[in-house]
Amino acid sequence: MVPLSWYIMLSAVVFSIGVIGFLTRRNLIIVFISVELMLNAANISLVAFSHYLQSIKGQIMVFFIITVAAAEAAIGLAILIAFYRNNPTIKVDEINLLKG
Amino acid sequence: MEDIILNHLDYPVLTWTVFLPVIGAVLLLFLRNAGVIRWFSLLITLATFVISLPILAHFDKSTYKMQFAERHEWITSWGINYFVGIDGISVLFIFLTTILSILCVLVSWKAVDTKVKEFHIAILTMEAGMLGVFVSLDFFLFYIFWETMLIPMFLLIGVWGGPQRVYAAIKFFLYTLVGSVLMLVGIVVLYFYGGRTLNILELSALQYPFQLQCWLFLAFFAAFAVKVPMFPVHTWLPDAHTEAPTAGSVILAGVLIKMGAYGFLRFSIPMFPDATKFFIMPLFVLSIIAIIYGALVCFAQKDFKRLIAYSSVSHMGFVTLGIFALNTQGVEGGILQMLNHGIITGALFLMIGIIYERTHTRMIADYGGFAHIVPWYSGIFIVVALASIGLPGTNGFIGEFLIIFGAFKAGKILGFLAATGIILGAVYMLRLYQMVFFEKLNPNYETGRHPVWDLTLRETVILTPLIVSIFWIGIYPETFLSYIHSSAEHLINNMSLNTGMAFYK
Amino acid sequence: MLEYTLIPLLPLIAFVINIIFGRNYIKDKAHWVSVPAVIGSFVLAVAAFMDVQSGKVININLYRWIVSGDFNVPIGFLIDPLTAVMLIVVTSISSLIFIYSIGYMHGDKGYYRFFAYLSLFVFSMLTLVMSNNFLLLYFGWEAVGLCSYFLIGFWFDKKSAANAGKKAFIVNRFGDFGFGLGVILVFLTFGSLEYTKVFSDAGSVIGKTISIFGYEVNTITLICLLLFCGAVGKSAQLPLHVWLPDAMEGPTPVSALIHAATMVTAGVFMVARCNPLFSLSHTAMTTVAVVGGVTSIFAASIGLVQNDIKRIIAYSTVSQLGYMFLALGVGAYSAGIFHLYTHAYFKALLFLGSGSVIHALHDEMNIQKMGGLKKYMPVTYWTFIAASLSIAGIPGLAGFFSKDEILWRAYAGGDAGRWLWLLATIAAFMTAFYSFRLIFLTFHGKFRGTHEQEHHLHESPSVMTIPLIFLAIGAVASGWVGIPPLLMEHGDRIGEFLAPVLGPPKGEGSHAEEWMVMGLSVFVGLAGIFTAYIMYLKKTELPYKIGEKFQAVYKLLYNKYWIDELYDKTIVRPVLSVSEKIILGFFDAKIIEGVVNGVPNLIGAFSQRLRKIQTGMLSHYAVAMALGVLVIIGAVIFLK
Amino acid sequence: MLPELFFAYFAVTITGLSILVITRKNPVHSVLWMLVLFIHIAALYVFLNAEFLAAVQIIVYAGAILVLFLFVIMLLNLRKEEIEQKFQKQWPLGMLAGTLFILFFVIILNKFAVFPAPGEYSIQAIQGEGNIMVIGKVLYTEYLLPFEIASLVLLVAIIGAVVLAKKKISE
Repeated sequence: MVPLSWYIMLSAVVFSIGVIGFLTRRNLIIVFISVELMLNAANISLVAFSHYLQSIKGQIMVFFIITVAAAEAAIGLAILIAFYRNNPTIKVDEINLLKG
Repeated sequence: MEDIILNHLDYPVLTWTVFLPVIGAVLLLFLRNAGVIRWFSLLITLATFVISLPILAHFDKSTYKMQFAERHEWITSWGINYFVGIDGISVLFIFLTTILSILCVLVSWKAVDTKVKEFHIAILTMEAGMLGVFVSLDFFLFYIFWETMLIPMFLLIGVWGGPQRVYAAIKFFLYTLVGSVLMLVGIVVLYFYGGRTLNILELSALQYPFQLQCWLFLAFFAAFAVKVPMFPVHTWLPDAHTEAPTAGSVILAGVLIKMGAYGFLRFSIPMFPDATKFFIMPLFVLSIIAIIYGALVCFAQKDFKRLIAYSSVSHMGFVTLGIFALNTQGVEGGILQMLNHGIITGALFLMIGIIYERTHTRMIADYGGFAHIVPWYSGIFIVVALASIGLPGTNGFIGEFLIIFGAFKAGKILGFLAATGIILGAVYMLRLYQMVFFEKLNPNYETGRHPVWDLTLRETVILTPLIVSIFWIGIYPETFLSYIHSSAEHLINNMSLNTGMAFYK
Repeated sequence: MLEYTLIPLLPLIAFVINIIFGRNYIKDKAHWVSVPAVIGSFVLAVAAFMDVQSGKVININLYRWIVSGDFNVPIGFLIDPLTAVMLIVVTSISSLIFIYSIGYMHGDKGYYRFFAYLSLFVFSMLTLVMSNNFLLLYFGWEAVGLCSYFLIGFWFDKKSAANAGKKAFIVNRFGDFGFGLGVILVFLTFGSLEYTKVFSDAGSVIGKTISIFGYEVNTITLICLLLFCGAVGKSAQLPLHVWLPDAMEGPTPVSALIHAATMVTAGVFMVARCNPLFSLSHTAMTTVAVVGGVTSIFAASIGLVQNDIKRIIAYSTVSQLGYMFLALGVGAYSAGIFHLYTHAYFKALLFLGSGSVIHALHDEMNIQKMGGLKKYMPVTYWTFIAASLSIAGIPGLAGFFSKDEILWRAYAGGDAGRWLWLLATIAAFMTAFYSFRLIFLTFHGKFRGTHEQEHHLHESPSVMTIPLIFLAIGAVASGWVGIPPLLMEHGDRIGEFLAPVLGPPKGEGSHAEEWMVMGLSVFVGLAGIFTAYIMYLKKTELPYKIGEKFQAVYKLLYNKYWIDELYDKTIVRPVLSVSEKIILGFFDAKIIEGVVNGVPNLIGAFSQRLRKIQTGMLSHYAVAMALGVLVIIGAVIFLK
Repeated sequence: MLPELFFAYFAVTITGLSILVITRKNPVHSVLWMLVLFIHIAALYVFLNAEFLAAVQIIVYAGAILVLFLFVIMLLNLRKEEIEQKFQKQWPLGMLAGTLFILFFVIILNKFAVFPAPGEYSIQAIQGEGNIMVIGKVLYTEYLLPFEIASLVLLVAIIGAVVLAKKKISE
């Protein structure tokens, strides 16, 4: 039987990879993808919990996370497009309109 | 319950006196025409004065206990209740406030023509705030009123003031706010140390350890010293005065400044006797510096109002000296001098306002030889000027003499230095009087192009009560001193009881 | 009881009526209000004098003035022989001067104001004289100073007059500063301010000392010195005399009333009133005597060379006041008061005489530009002669008796007294000299003024000359009240009258010495007149020759020993510059404003730097967030 | 022994794929690798008998979100200028943060092995009733409100996306 901690370990690894992607990549699309990755890592651990703790709540939480992820992706990309229309770059370090 | 005498009049006199102006202010919102607003505001201030009259009649002079007390539950969970009452120390200031408010409304009849409604609302809330501070016996209530006073004053200076009004208003506001925030910390500490109660009487009955007393004294000192204004923190006063409109200056000089000294009498001395004794020497030094420094600066002033503002720094130096002399003469002299200063400086600012309406300038150099064209005005001005330098027969003398007497008893050198204040006072006041009223008539008023007319009926009505009270206190001060005796006595007794400063008695 | 309180009250009522209704209603009929009031007081004063002479001493308290703890002071009147004498002096001279000023001030646009202030002055002087405690005395003291401020600065459109008024008030304030502290010290030592209590237990306090700035000082001496400090200010003695000569800016009746007869004598009255205290402290007595003596010779010397008619008389007043203080200092209180009594008459006469001269010459003050007025103004001339003879101390006239009495008391008052007696005799010589220099230059010789003035010359109207005559009678007759026992049995009736209050005259000496002193003083008087006669009528070029020879001395005297300039440089200038530059310029503006405006700027600068951290780069924020999360997790893990 | 083998395979592939996803230079490649990753995750869900979720994962994630990403990438036709330098200038900081994360998770797992008490839905019960039935029952009773809010979130997302991405015709 595969112990629960392994699953948690897996989701932690995937999550960290997501974080690394999120922090290091220049291309905004990849950053969005890393965010999706992080969310999926969370889903994995939730499902694992739901399975091992014999409670359905985990799966319902995953269900909600997916809806939020979808919404987030849609909005994120819409912003990206709107932004792209003004100045044609999606490299993270050139987008600094908010400079104080 | 501790020593308070509940209000036995048929109506809650103190609550009405404090909150009538507030009701007035609210009603003002619905009025539109400026004339109606002015008359209505005058009616409200008169009504407040009339309502507070029974206090004088039924005031029991023999006891130091709080009278006309009212006590209702307010925020029970924190032990806060609506607790008001007055004793010998605060009773006179009720009337000073009400009278000065009436005069302010009268003096700004023609002076203020922009935003009249807001002006009168500010005046009325101001009056309510000041009355509230004098009557409240619960720290929470006290602090609310203490802060509500600031906003209307800030508006009065900021909106209807002179050219640099915003700077002056902000400076005034920040100075007082910083002080009162420290006081708030003190109140909170008292609240927890005094067993979850904010009742001033209970808290002053308690004994606090010396260390705590010192810190609390300093916290309260910060708030009151700014208000008085004592020496190092006084620079807001001249700016606030020069920029404030006449009514603002009168209230600021007449009543607002008394809050600080009143605070010392109500909180610092009864609650922190050992700390007061410990800090007594620096307080003396600050008061003496205030007296001499304030007077010296007046020599070099070019602006009429600034000079009077610095003169009130010097006068208030006398008051604090009297209060901290901690003997009956000093304290009674201090309290009486607070009243006198309210009357004298109130009158001076009213007169400056009156002449400003005509000449639209506050620079002394633009004046000269006014005795020729406005004899009545110069007559009344010399009376008030002499009262300000403490000529015997006027109220200034009684206050100043008692204070110098008390200071002399407290320390020979103190009395000596304080007495120099009399000479300096005479010098700057007479210099001012000469530059404005004597010598040749200023050329630009000769041609009549710039008409300067003598006192109108309205202005005489404004000044008469003040002139009458100047001579009344000067010739027969007992009417006013009798109110103060028992409370001052009580203050000194429990001060010497706690700290064994018997020799000061 | 009422008739005594009415004495000061009448002038007060007159003042109130005049000042309120004067401008629009009474205008130039103000004298109908003031003169009757002051004459009323005079009548009541005479009545009070009669009561006192019949042995009654009146001490009534009207009401409690200030009550604060154990300090309580009544408003009350004490009429005893000393007060009675002063009442007579004040009210009689005021009445004459009031009548005189009807003529003198005729046509002046501030006519009602003048009479109002005069009545206020009489009220304050009477309260000062009649008060039965130190605080009411202090009240009268300052009120009198106030009236002199108003009256000196009466023609306030003249800058010099306004300045003189201000100067008088402020210099008086210096004196009142010491006086006030003295009053407080009296209460602290005796527990009450009422004369009766203070003087009765004065003896019990002799030994007590008080620590001032660290070292012990005898209480009584300190009290007396502080009180004397007030007297110096009020009676224009040496250090604080500068205001009196400038006070001549005021109208002449004012100079006559205030700066000759009444106000300046307040100091003498106060020291006489407190004689029980003064006599207990030897040092105080000697200070009084020395200050008096030195001032008399100092002022007399300045009087020698002045050219302004009123200033000469002013310096003569200061000098005569020095005499009075000399008398008080050597313990001869009644002699001092006697001299005050006689001096009031002839000095008022001198002033009013010079007033009518100025009136005739249309405000010409410089005696060098006068001369030969004898034939135009006979009444003024003869009354002037009477007064000058009296002041010079010619036997038979008032001045002789009172001044000789002082000289004798000084001589008899121990060796210190002798030195002062010498000073006083020289001063007497100078007094005679300048009085007659004044007469010869103004009334004799030929007229040196402008032609236009000449044909305007006329004798003053009768309303002015009648008071002159009355005063002349007073100047001559007032001396007969105090004839020394040497010449006539109990001739010194005023001495006996004042004895119960002021005590018997001290100092003794043989009759021979008394004759010697009297002879010497007469000789000195005549010598003074003679030298003045020689220098100013016979050889008129003599004064210029002496002037050239003693150039330095002349300049020193003429510029009043440069005391005014000295005060100006050492006190007035530095104080003004201190307040201007150091306090306002540096301290207030730099330090306090610096701090007050400095703090917000500091905060502003700090926040500028803080802004830079917001780079706008998403990645920075992201990393910051991540690190934040890490720190939190780390904290949870490791600190648990 | 079989389940361990399965899990090992899944663990390795998922980690590998996620590394591939974030390291590809060309966004299209990373999206495609993302697709493969989602499929494996779905399989893992099935293995953890959350069949409904596996289906949802495939349909929503793989089907909708990735397609959306592809659309955006095509729309912005990024391929050509995206070739050069793909890491940000302070990427070491990011790497450090990532590794620290892993480190912390390891520590946490060892330190806190406390898990809440098992719920009442045993695995057999879920298999008995069917995963979807169970989810439906619980979703529409206990979690009805969050369900409605989720629908609201989606609504907002739709409108937001449309508004944001619409071409500006006004100016």
